[in-house]
Amino acid sequence: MPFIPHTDKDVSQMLAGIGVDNIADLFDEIPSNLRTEGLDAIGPALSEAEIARLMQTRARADGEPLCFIGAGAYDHYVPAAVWDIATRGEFYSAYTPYQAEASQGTLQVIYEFQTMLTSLTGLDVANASLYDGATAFAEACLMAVRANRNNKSRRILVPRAMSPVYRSVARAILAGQKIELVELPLQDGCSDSAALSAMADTEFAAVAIQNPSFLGTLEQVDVLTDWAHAQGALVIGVANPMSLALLKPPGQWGADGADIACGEGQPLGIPLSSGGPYYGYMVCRQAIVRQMPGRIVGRTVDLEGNPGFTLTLQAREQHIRRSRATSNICTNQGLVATASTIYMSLMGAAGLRRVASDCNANTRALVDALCALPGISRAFPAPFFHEAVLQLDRSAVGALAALSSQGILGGYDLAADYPELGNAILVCATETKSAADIASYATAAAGIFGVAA
Amino acid sequence: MPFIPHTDKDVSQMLAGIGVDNIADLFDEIPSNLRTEGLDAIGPALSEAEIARLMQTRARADGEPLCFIGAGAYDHYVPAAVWDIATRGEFYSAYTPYQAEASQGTLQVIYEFQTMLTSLTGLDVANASLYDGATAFAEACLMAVRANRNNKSRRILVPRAMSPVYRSVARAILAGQKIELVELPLQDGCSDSAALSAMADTEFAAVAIQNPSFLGTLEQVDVLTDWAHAQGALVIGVANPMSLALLKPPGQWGADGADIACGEGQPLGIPLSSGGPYYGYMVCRQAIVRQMPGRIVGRTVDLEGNPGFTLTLQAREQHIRRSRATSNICTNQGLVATASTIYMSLMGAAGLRRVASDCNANTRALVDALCALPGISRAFPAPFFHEAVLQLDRSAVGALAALSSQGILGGYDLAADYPELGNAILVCATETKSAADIASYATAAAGIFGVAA
Amino acid sequence: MREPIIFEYDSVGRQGFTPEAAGETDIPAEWLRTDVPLMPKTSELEVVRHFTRLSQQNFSIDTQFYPLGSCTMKYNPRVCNRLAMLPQFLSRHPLGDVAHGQGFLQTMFELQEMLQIVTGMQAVSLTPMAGAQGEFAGVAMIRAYHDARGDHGRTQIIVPDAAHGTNPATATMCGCDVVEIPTARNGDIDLERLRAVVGPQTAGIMLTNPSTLGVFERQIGEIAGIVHAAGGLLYYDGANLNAILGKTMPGLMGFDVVHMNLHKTFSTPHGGGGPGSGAVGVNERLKPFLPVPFVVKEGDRYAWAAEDECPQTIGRLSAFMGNAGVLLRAYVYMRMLGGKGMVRVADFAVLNANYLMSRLRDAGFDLAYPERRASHEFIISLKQIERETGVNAMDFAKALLDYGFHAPTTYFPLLVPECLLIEPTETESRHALDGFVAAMTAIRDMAYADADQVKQAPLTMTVRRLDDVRAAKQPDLVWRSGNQA
Amino acid sequence: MREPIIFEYDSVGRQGFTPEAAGETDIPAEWLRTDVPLMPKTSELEVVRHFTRLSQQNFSIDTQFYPLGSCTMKYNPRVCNRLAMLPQFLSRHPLGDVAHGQGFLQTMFELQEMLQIVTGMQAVSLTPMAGAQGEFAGVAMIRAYHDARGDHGRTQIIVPDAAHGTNPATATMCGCDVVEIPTARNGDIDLERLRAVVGPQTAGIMLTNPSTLGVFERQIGEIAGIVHAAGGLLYYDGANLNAILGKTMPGLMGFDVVHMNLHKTFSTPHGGGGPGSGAVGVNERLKPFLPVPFVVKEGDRYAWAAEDECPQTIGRLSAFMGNAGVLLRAYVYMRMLGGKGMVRVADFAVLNANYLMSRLRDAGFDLAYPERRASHEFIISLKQIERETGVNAMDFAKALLDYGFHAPTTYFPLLVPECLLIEPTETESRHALDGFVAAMTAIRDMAYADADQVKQAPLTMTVRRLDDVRAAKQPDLVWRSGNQA
Ligand SMILES: Cc1ncc(COP(=O)(O)O)c(C=O)c1O
Ligand SMILES: Cc1ncc(COP(=O)(O)O)c(C=O)c1O
Repeated sequence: MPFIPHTDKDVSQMLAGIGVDNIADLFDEIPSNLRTEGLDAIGPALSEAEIARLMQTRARADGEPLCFIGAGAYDHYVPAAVWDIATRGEFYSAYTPYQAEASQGTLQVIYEFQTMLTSLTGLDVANASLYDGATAFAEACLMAVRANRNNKSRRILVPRAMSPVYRSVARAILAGQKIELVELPLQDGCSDSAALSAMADTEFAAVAIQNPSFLGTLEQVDVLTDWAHAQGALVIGVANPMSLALLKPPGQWGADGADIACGEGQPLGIPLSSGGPYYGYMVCRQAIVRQMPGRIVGRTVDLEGNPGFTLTLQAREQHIRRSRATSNICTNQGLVATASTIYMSLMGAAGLRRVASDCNANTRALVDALCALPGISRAFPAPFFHEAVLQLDRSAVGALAALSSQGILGGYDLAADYPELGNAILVCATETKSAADIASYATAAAGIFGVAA
Repeated sequence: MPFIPHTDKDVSQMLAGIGVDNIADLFDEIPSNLRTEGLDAIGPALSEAEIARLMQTRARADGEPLCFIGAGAYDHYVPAAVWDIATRGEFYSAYTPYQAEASQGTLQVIYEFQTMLTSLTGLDVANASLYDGATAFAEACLMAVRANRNNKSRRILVPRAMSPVYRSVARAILAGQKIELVELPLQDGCSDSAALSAMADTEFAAVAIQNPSFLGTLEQVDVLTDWAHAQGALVIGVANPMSLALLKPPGQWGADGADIACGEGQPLGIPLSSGGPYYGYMVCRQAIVRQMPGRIVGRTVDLEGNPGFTLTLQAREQHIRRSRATSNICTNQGLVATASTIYMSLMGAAGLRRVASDCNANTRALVDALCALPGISRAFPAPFFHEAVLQLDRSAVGALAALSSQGILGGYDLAADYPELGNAILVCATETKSAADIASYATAAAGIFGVAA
Repeated sequence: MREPIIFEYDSVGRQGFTPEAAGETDIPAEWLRTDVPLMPKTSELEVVRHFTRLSQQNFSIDTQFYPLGSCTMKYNPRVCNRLAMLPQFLSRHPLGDVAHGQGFLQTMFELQEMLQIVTGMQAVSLTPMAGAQGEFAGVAMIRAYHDARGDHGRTQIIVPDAAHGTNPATATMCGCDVVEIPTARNGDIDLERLRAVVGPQTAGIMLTNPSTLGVFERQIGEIAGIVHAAGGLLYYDGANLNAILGKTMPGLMGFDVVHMNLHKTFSTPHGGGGPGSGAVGVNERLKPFLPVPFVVKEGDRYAWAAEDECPQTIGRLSAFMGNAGVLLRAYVYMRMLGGKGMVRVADFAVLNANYLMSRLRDAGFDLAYPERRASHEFIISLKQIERETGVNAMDFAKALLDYGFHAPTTYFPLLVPECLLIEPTETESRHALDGFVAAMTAIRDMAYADADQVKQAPLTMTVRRLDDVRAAKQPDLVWRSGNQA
Repeated sequence: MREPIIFEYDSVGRQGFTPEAAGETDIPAEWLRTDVPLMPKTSELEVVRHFTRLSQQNFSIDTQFYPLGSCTMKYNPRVCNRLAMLPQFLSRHPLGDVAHGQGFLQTMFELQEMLQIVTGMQAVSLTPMAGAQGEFAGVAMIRAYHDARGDHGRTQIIVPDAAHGTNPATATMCGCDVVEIPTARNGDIDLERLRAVVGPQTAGIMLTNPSTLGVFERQIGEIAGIVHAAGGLLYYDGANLNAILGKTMPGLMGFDVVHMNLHKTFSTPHGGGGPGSGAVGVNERLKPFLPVPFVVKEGDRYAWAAEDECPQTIGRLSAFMGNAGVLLRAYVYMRMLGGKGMVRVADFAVLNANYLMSRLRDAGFDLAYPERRASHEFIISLKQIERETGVNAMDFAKALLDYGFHAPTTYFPLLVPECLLIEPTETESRHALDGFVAAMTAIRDMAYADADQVKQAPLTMTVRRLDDVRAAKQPDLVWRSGNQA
């Protein structure tokens, strides 16, 4: 019996100990009209060898196309040590470190994780992870509404340049609490700061700024941050943490820095893996930590005065505060955060910086190679980090499908999210792309775009 | 610098501590006429990402053909837990457990391994592994010459039905000590016991018996064992340990059982992996344990009387006995033996028996399916375990190449080793082969053999 | 031996992994960072050694019996991890062409189907990333349902006092008011009180069944009747699904929406806190509101259904499609069990719980619900021991660690004083359970012999008992050079 | 907590892994086994837990500084393991069509070439499965060479007294007689004695350089001259190659044949005792005798060279081609180092050894060769401490464990009394070395303060000091039900 260790003798002795005749008796409190007869529709059990073969077949069917899509999930190289260690049984099969003394491993890792995230974002306190970048953003909006002492607004100003899917997740999560997202329009691929003056009279709980923007461009973070603070709004900085190896962190935006930073942790050591598990990070100023959702680890001392780690500030959390908790989150993305901590430790600041620079250089090389072709041009002049929007002279769907059939995922089609951009795709070449890879893309694209549209 | 942790400051302080100006000074005892200038011919360093991509490309180039070859290495399913645990850093990166107190993990594993191997073979004492099946056989021959108290013969009687490569390795290893292998001829795929009478006057240190034989057939183990003992020879039983889940073990052959059992451990949880690392196992009677090569673990007690494990009977070994050691072996195949111990633990006796039976059934099904085709027939009537010789009506090379181009490794060509068998191949279908796999082979073979030779 | 904080290995210039040489960037200086973030400066060996040593400081299923009630700490098969980490699965971009994802999508589709069968629901979305997010999806769907009918006054969510904290917290997140109802002495819900609180303001009720008290709510039929009659819907918190696999189904009990904790019932790893998966299932009524995306089958192709095809959806709850890798692990596990294996999971989870309960009762421990069967878990109360010796549930928890057992859940549910919620799971042997009983008995005996000694526990961990008050009063949440705990 | 022997989990009918249902066999009863072999009867969880817990009882490079002299316990990069275990590499049958093995064969071919470059030899065979088998191959080739010339009287192999035990043991295995020559006071070989023993009976000499005394044999040129002039050949034991990568080469020193320990210099894992790889390299003279198989390149195809193409080969030393998976790991490591990285390995291995040696000398420990540079390792002698306190090298070794350090090699080479042979390797940081010095100093101080306390060590392992005499006198080598240690 898969995964069940009982022998027949165990079973009969155990039943005798309980004082019943058979296992079925143990279910006698389930009213008979609610009984079902097994789960045969699930089908027969597969042996480990059978399921292994099945999954290998399916994996192979999906192939490993050359990926130039980013759009929120990035193809970085993950050193072998990262997941080898993260999947050690002691990390993999432990639960939330409620018994701190028997969980110092996980706790110290999270404390180190929190330290790395605060320094990367330039803010004071990080939590132990949220589900993903999109939900972290939604939680940041809720937190900002709770934390803003200047006004009682339930409005958040959110750039159209911000990830459409983050905005859509935030809408879904904020809907029940009647928090409204107001859109800051787009101009040349960036947030239109000229549009701010028209909003000077509106109260916002927070202004969100994503940098680099979803479209890859670099935003006027200082202007936006200072404007928001002048309005009495908090600033939520959304950032790809890999970019922060290179770019000014949210804590340093404008005169006072953002109040909350959040985003998707995936670029830091997490495989693409069809979209998850990733993790959302969240970091904030010390002053508003008690409004932070999620678990937090603190260092303290034991009976003998030796240092040790424990979950702390739990009065924010659902298991203590119940309906008045800062969030309903319980299970988070601990193992993924563990892997990310190992990744950052291996890379160090210099390693991260090098990856970030290489991504920038490779995307520039890709953009240059593609824009040398007829029918492809850059959509915006603004500087970018590692993604750029390309304007095409023909349907993006067709071009991408043609590339895909040659084993190249050529980019993300922006038509659904930004119809105003016409035929436009968002491309990304991370550090994993060699000059030869970029040339392959260019060659394939030349084959497609060489023919008049 | 890959894998070197020193900072520039470390280096200068360390050099100062030593009292030299630079690292080059530390090599000043190497005479200048022997100096080389670096190793630039090795080429530049690859990053982890680059080497990963290179190796993936090479691995993919090799594909994963459907394998019906056995001939000493068998395609069994290895549960994921086996290598996940064996490659944990604490097993993977430890050395020989010389400091027993800090190596109880490895030592207890080997003690358990020794126990499993003795019970599988039906003999008394096992060592901690030798390099592979072939060298284990060679060591068994050396051991038998040392251990035989009945005669001083340096001759070993070895069946032609025994693995040609084991015989060839044994010849290479025994050559220096002038030990001679005498061949027991083949008759209908088995050892020709009728030929024994002609040898009644020859003294042998040992008689080797491989069961199942290299050709898959089951040998007259009782007759051969009893004859050998009657001659004053020791008996070396060579056995695929997987077969011993089903077959009478060497310790039970004939009236008194074999004296030494050895063979290839690969079938017990070790991937094919182009031929290694595997491990050779060796088990013997208690009486001759002090002639055994290799490491042995024993249970003992510590200062407080608690049980613990340690390397023992080391007076047999090269690091103590030097030129008079039982063998020169030092590094063995510890990690592979560890994996094998985990494999046997997962499978249990019943699991092993099931795998062995399935191999037998699958090979029968394959033989039946292929022999239903024109031009293919069984070479020998003798019962087999999980390999069988097929007689072909045309060149084996050509048929196998045609199958290979369809992604099927159709068997092992016996032409070089057994020219007397004509066009013959040795096939094997382990438990990993489904009915569909066997049908694929049959279909492909039908395409080839359907055409007159 | 204390393992240093990784920054204490710090030494300028070291770095574990050496990526390729840096390219130049053309990013204008105004956007560039001028400081260097604090990151470890350690060699690859130091990183490996540090985290390997830290891992050894954890209790885990792979090393200890871990009977943490409500968490279903069963064996996590290594093969599930192996197969979810096949290179092609790991490298698949979530927005990649579905032509390069048919294997993955088929797997997700079949997982949806299996989860429907298990729960008796009509449709499943895999996107919620943990139980609490599944709850969110469920309550949001309930609200969307009422709203779609123009029934805007339904803003109350009823939860029993024994409910997990995520239930009321979720209701609040969805903008609902929480109405708590008490549990009767026998562990079932107080129906009178339920009748008293339902009405036109009722959006729905959230229930766990078997409940967090370790008993099966026998009046579930009546409860469904009462709530439905009042116009409310029923939400099933699937944390305890392990106990009823193939025995009954939320769909049959009258629930309109359920979430499953795949990291409990379907054995995906807890990972020291996550990730999980809180897939949701709904009946026909709530189908239009299901969160997107989910997988649909068109002919023999698999594809995503998203917003545009689902106008009434509550929307997206994750940037892509939830914790895909977790879902792969659950799929592998479910296929390895098959239908019969799933039923056996319930059989043996319940057998183990009832056996352990009866042994602890025989050893003199007080059961919270002595007249009831245990489900897959049960509660004992240490109140009397605490009164007589001062040794409380927390002390037992710490003392168990020294015996090599992880502690059960303590002080939850809140209504049973000094409680331990004990869930052995089906993957533990009788031998492990007997060892646990022996340890509990020894600790109790020591409590009466020398209470202070129990209060000293644990003695064999890397740290002694930790000062939680100091942790909260003087938060030290981030390492800074020179700071000492 | 003591981990039981796995058979003590025994309980009839349990089994970890459930393979598919058994087919019938048609094997006649006379061949069938009638008893059931003793195998564990444990669930998969129990197996995982048992071996995970056992693993935690090991010291290893991944968890501790492991300065075991002569063993080169450097960091074993995880990526080497990962790439060697790519599914296609694991599933490749050794006798599979080379058309399905070009990727693997190319890798092996390139490894052969790299090892030639590193050693300065003309051809390489990868087949030997450990250092000792490399030695066997080497001495067998030397014998084959003499035999091929009809020079049958050359049956003596000369080894220095400091040689590793495998050297004389190998000579014996090859049917040679061993002639031991002493080391001079300065750690170099006594040339007079060498001259005295060479002659027409000399098959060759086996040398390690740097020697196992941790010093570079400076007279290697003279030695080569003496032995070659006498008609003998020179064998290079490559255990210490780490110290000279890119600095000098055995080929240049006059050696005719070398083995390399890839599990030392090229960082394949030691695995708790193995597997290793003892690839051999030869100069033109010995090329015809190289063990088979090795990989050759024909146009742009790679193929095996075996017996029929190599009529003078000493033959096969393994059933297939040696420890292929180990070779893949070594290849990955070597490519990641590149030429410059290899030179840095020697630089930093030697820097670390000389630094540690100077620090220990400054701390008052006696160096075996105080006038000499350390190579990548060095020896201290605890003779004086032993005389003055009774605390010997073994006691130091055990006490170091309590400080979280694996012990250096003890009592080898035999000619230095109470010696520790210390090899830090290049992958350890200065911080680790300083910690080791502090521990050594503390132990020495304790030896003078309270020798008995040192003799009690270790105190923090899972067992106290073990009774080796009892282990050998009353061998308990196999678990039997009911037997207790
Ligand atoms: C009864 C119950 N409901 C809900 C949850 C929340 O699930 P999750 O932690 O996956 O968000 C839990 C898990 O802790 C639980 O035990
Ligand atoms: C100097 C020396 N020579 C030879 C050997 C033998 O190598 P192996 O253990 O790989 O057989 C060793 C290793 O222990 C050694 O240190």
